Amino acid sequence: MNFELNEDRRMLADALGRFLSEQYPPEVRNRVAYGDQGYSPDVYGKLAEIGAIGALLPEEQGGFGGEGADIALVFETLGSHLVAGPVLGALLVGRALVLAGSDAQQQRLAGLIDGSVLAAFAHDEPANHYELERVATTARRDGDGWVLHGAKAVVPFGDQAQLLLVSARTAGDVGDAQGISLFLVPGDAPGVKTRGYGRIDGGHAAEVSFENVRLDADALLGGEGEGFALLERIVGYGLLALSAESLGAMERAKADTLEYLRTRRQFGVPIGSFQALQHRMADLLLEVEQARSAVINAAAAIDEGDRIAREKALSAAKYSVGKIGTLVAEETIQLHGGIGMTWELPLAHYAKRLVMIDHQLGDMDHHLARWMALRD
Amino acid sequence: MNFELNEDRRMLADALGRFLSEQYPPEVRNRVAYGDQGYSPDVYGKLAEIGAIGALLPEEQGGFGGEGADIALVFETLGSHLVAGPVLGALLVGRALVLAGSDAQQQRLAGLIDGSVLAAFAHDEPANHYELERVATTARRDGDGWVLHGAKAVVPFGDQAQLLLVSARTAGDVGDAQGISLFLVPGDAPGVKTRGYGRIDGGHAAEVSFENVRLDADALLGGEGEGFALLERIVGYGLLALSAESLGAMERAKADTLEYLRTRRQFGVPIGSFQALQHRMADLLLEVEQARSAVINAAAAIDEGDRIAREKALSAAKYSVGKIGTLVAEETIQLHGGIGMTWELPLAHYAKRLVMIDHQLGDMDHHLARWMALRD
Amino acid sequence: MDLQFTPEEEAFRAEVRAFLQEHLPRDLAAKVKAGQRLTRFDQENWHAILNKKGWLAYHWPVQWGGTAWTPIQKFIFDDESARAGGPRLVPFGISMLGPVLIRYGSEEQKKHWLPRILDGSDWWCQGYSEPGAGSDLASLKTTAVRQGDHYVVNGQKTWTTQGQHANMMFCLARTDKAAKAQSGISFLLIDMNQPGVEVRPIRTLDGDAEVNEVFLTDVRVPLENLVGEENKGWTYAKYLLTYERTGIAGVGFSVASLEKLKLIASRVQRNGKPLAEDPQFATRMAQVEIDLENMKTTNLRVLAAVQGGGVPGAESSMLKIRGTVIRQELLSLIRRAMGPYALPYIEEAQHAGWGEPPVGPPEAATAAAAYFNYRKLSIFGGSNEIQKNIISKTILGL
Amino acid sequence: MDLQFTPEEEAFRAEVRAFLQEHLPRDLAAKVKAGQRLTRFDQENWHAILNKKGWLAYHWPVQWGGTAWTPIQKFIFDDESARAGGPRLVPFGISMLGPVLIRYGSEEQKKHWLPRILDGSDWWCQGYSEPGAGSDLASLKTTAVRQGDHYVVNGQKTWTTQGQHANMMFCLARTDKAAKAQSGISFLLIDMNQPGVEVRPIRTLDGDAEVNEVFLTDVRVPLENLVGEENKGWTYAKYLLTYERTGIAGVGFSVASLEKLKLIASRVQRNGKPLAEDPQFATRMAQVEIDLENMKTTNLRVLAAVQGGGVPGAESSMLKIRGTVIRQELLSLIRRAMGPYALPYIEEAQHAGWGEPPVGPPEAATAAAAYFNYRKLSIFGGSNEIQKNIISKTILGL
Repeated sequence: MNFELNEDRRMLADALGRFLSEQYPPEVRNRVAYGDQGYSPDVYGKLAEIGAIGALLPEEQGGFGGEGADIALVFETLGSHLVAGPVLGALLVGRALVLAGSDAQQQRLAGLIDGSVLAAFAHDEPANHYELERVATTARRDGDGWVLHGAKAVVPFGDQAQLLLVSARTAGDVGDAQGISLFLVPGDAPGVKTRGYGRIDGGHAAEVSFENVRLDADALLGGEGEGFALLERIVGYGLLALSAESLGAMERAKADTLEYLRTRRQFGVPIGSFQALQHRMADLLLEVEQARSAVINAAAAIDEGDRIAREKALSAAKYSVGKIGTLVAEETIQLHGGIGMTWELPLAHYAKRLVMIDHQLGDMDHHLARWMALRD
Repeated sequence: MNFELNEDRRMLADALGRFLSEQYPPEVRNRVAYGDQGYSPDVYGKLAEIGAIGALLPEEQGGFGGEGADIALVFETLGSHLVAGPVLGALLVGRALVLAGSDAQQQRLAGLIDGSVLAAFAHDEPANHYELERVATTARRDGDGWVLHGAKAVVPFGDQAQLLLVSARTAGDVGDAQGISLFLVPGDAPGVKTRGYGRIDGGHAAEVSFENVRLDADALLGGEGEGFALLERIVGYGLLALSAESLGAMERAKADTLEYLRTRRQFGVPIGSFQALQHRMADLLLEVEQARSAVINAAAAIDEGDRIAREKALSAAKYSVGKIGTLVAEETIQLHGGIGMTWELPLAHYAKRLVMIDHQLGDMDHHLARWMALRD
Repeated sequence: MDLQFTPEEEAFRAEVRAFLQEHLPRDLAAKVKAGQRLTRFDQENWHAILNKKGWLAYHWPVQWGGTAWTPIQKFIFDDESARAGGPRLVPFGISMLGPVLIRYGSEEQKKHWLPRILDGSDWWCQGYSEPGAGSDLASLKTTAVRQGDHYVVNGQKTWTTQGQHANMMFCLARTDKAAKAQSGISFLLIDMNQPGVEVRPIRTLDGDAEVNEVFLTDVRVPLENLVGEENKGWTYAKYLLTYERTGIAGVGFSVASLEKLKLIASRVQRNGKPLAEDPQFATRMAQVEIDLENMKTTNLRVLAAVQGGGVPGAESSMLKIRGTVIRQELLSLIRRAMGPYALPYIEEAQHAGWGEPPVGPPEAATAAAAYFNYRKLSIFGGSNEIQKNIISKTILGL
Repeated sequence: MDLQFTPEEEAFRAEVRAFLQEHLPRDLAAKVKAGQRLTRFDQENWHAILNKKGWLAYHWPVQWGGTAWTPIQKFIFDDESARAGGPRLVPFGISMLGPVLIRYGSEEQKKHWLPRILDGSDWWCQGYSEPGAGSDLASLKTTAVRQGDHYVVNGQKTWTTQGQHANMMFCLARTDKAAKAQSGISFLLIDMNQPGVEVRPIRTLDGDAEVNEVFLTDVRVPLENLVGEENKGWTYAKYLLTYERTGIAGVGFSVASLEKLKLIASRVQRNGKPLAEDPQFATRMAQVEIDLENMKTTNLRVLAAVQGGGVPGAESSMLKIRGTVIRQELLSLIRRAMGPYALPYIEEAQHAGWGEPPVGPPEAATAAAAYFNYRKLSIFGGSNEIQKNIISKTILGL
């Protein structure tokens, strides 16, 4: 049993951290995260260059990592610098290609790894609420290819993605796990309409609709109608990534708050000398350590063959960071007092991200219920 | 809108409080509560004499009160002195007689009011878990009368009661609301077996079994097979009473803890000067005030004709005191430190009672679920 | 003990309801219910409507244009107004400065300023907080130096809510530098339309800009704008802070939020059933509703005590804490109910009159922003930690 | 980062499991699992069995009869033992005094006392707490005055767990009255079989009597029973308090409790379905299980850091707090699962060998008593409040 990072990972983390500290301070982050594109193509390119995306994928497919610990490390670092950008999309689409892509389809991985192709995962719909199996978007066979029709909701960077991974129903009823298929759709395919917008926590997302979009035969990723298992695996990577991102943001929110408690004076003493606040910070510390453990458990389980054990660890992690991240956000704002409410303070943006992570790929209630339903 | 007590009630509360303060200090209470009978017949007689039981029943039936506020007042006072005794049984059986008793059956009220007859409510069974409608005990017609068969669980003072009010099934399946009937059963009827024991919070209870107990025709209280509504009303009085008792015990636990925080010194200062403890006491105060409001709401609703509104207020109160009472018990022990763990300290017994109230007539989970299920 | 409203109280409730039905502009109520941001006109308009009826400064004495309402009546008004979607009254003139002037102001000050609050001639803001002195007013640094018939004021104020609209500020400034802590502070009325007053917006985390910094550089304040005695401002400030506020628990706000939440939860589907039937979500909703039901009665108990001649002191701390916890929990549940649609943030959708179709459910436009914005409830107006200190000292005697 | 146990560690686990399978008496394990009270014999017997194997004082150095186990091995042993129903080791000699003697005792003391701990010749108890000095040892009042070749000790100790079994007590006493706070305290070994030592049981709220008051009146302690230097006792006491305790999180205890809870929840019916399927109860169970899964890893992380040469200090405070919260929650859920059957309390049913049929489910006999008894977890051994103070100072730097 060993919780230390190996040398390669340590170097990657150092390089990433150094780059972000220097080139992506809070004022830059906010400018780009709340800007027209919601991210900085330059920064994204540089992240790819340093290897942040390659580290998410196995060597056999051109990456140089891809283990749970790699993913956790990259996203924890992104979280601690509050990086807004399409890295999650690269991870999810990349892992989908790794898991189920034909040789031809896997050719697309290179563009993801070098950052030249922006990918997005389009699964949520206006009428679902985090459920994996509720897919109303349809794809029907049409000659050799397919016709895709429907609408996807809140697709991160869906307005700018060149490559969309879309879940669609090729059989069965809304709510059936059977009959779901996954498709690779060019962002500029005729009939793809997007309505992009900024997000409250920075970054962009979009409503994406498909109006009888014609797709070639090789748009289908994996087996027809058997996409649910793949969807679950892909989302599992997302759960790990978001959990680790949350952890990074929590640690930073905690550190900023500690610093504030040490320096801010009231009634003639640092407010960190008030015991009630000390005990709340101690509680927060305990919670953050639990969140870290949850992320470690999820990282260890991500490649676990036993589905129940794997998915339980993933849902446990997302539930834990959902609950703890929200607590950390609310408590660290409160402990800052008025200043914690201001746009100027980096913490406020960490807090927003922490809460919003609970709205991606299933919130704490969703994952607690899912955990309970996952039985041997 | 007026939250003051009227003169009669104020006088009763004063008389009760004075008597208990003088004649029922903690050492006396513990001696009798954990003694052979679990209560003091003398003290019980005196309570009846002062009017504590009569106050629970309406004037038309020989009592002199019977409103929600009367019941809340008596039980809050009993709670604040941690009285162990069969008052709850008198309330439940008494109100059952008031609600559904024939003139002949109501003759029994006099003995309840003057304290000469000890009554017990026997509904829970080994295989139910607070549900009102899960009754496996059966009563079948036998000539003019009935034959009662089955077993009841944890009947307060069931080992010493002269009069048992027993729920039994005269039709339908276990779990049906229809088909339940209520019977008045003499404690010494042939075939009634009891196994009495002390309770962890003081007082007695018993397993009571009925082995083909023959009952006369007039043992049936209310309509045959239509006992569920009556059962719900009776238990409703119990919910109000237990909630008020809990409130009385909470207030006392809070007061004792405040006193301790003011006088106990550590590191050279009263421990009540530590801000972390101050804030926890402030939180406790807020909770206790909420519990008081819940009891007031329940007292106001007890005679409400609209079933949904009434039962929601009652379940809300029991849920609130279950949650808050347990919190108060755990926090006040913790704030006392080691001494809070000792038998010698009155608080410890209040804490036990607070937690155990959550095990009578439905716990916080039961009542929250019931509240949610009660829909217009 | 009687928990029913009296027939007179019920009649009053009907009167209030009828008034709101007739006079509260529909579009304004819709904005409030949607959680959209109000314009200055929205607020002034509503003040004017209430003033015409004589209900604007309802807690003032009748002689100054108030009502003789009992605390329960005030509660009923607040409750009905919130349910109907009435905007919160801007408190600075009506609820804050007004009572101070009525208690401590000179006759001239009352005659001059009180009518102007009622008719909207002045829009007041509050100059209490400073950078480095939030809950700790004793460390106030703004100074006022007497020069002839004026004070010259220098310093910086912050968290000045709606300062961008204000033409007047009531302000605490240090007039005696030698005095310690809270003594040596005076309570001044400052005309903001003069050189040396600069208002800079502070953007809050949700993107809103309702609070401000106010920089005061050699600002001149005529001596007649000193309220009460020099160096006694702390007394007046405390009075203002502890002034009986029937609405502090925000019951009306919570009732309206709960209704909104229930509506949303009946519409949003999870696993093919309304969210209201999801065990996890339904449990959260039930818990907060019971908590609110209890708090309503706690609030009424405090009001009844006031009505009976009792003096609410730390009880308002109790109501403040519990009220904000419940309001924040309700806003949190509304946010959660939005699922992924909590993420989009479209500035234009925060205001009424945005012509585009909504992204996601209509409530989603403001759900997350409102949740973040209202984290302020437990911070401003005396943080909940300060309130616990007060409870600890005043009620618990620790 | 590798979360798997190594093959060596797995082999060790198998060895421990096999040993427990063979040597842990079945009736003893059954008692532990039922939460029944253990007799003195039960505990001595288990100590003797472990001692025979050389595993009793596993964290001592090999030269004194310990093992060379890694922290992970110690964790594995604790974990397996708790799962199998092994009794908790009596810590006073093995985990508390032993390490102090090994670190600070004289050669003579080590040679004399350590073997007697192992073979059970002495049963030790701890004389730290006094009435009025719980978490605040600096206000210690017991005195030791030197007279010739003896100290004469006078004072009162309290919360002396299992003092009724003990023949020896390690004790803090003030040897220099002039010295302030923690200085002037010495660490003495007291023979309890002498006049002047009186042990009186303190009954705890659940009816148990495992803790005691110990009155010391002119008790004689030979000078050779002073550990380390005179007036330096505080140093040794602190060492003891912060001594690395792999088991502080009580993971094994919690795992065993969780299994028990699940079994109960699968049997007890609510609304005609197992309690485990009741949404409210299932949610509580799930929450605590996830919390425990997380804490297991937190615990292993701390152990791995120790193994890697790190020094756990305040981390043990973290594990203590979280561990007790989880253990108490599990005991609370077991109590709740009993429904009305939590109420009966039958003294005889707290012990093994009661011939009567149980009242309610068999687990009900001890469920409520255990819940109340284990409220002590967050109080004794440095209350959770003290642990938070430590975290605040040591880890957070506040």
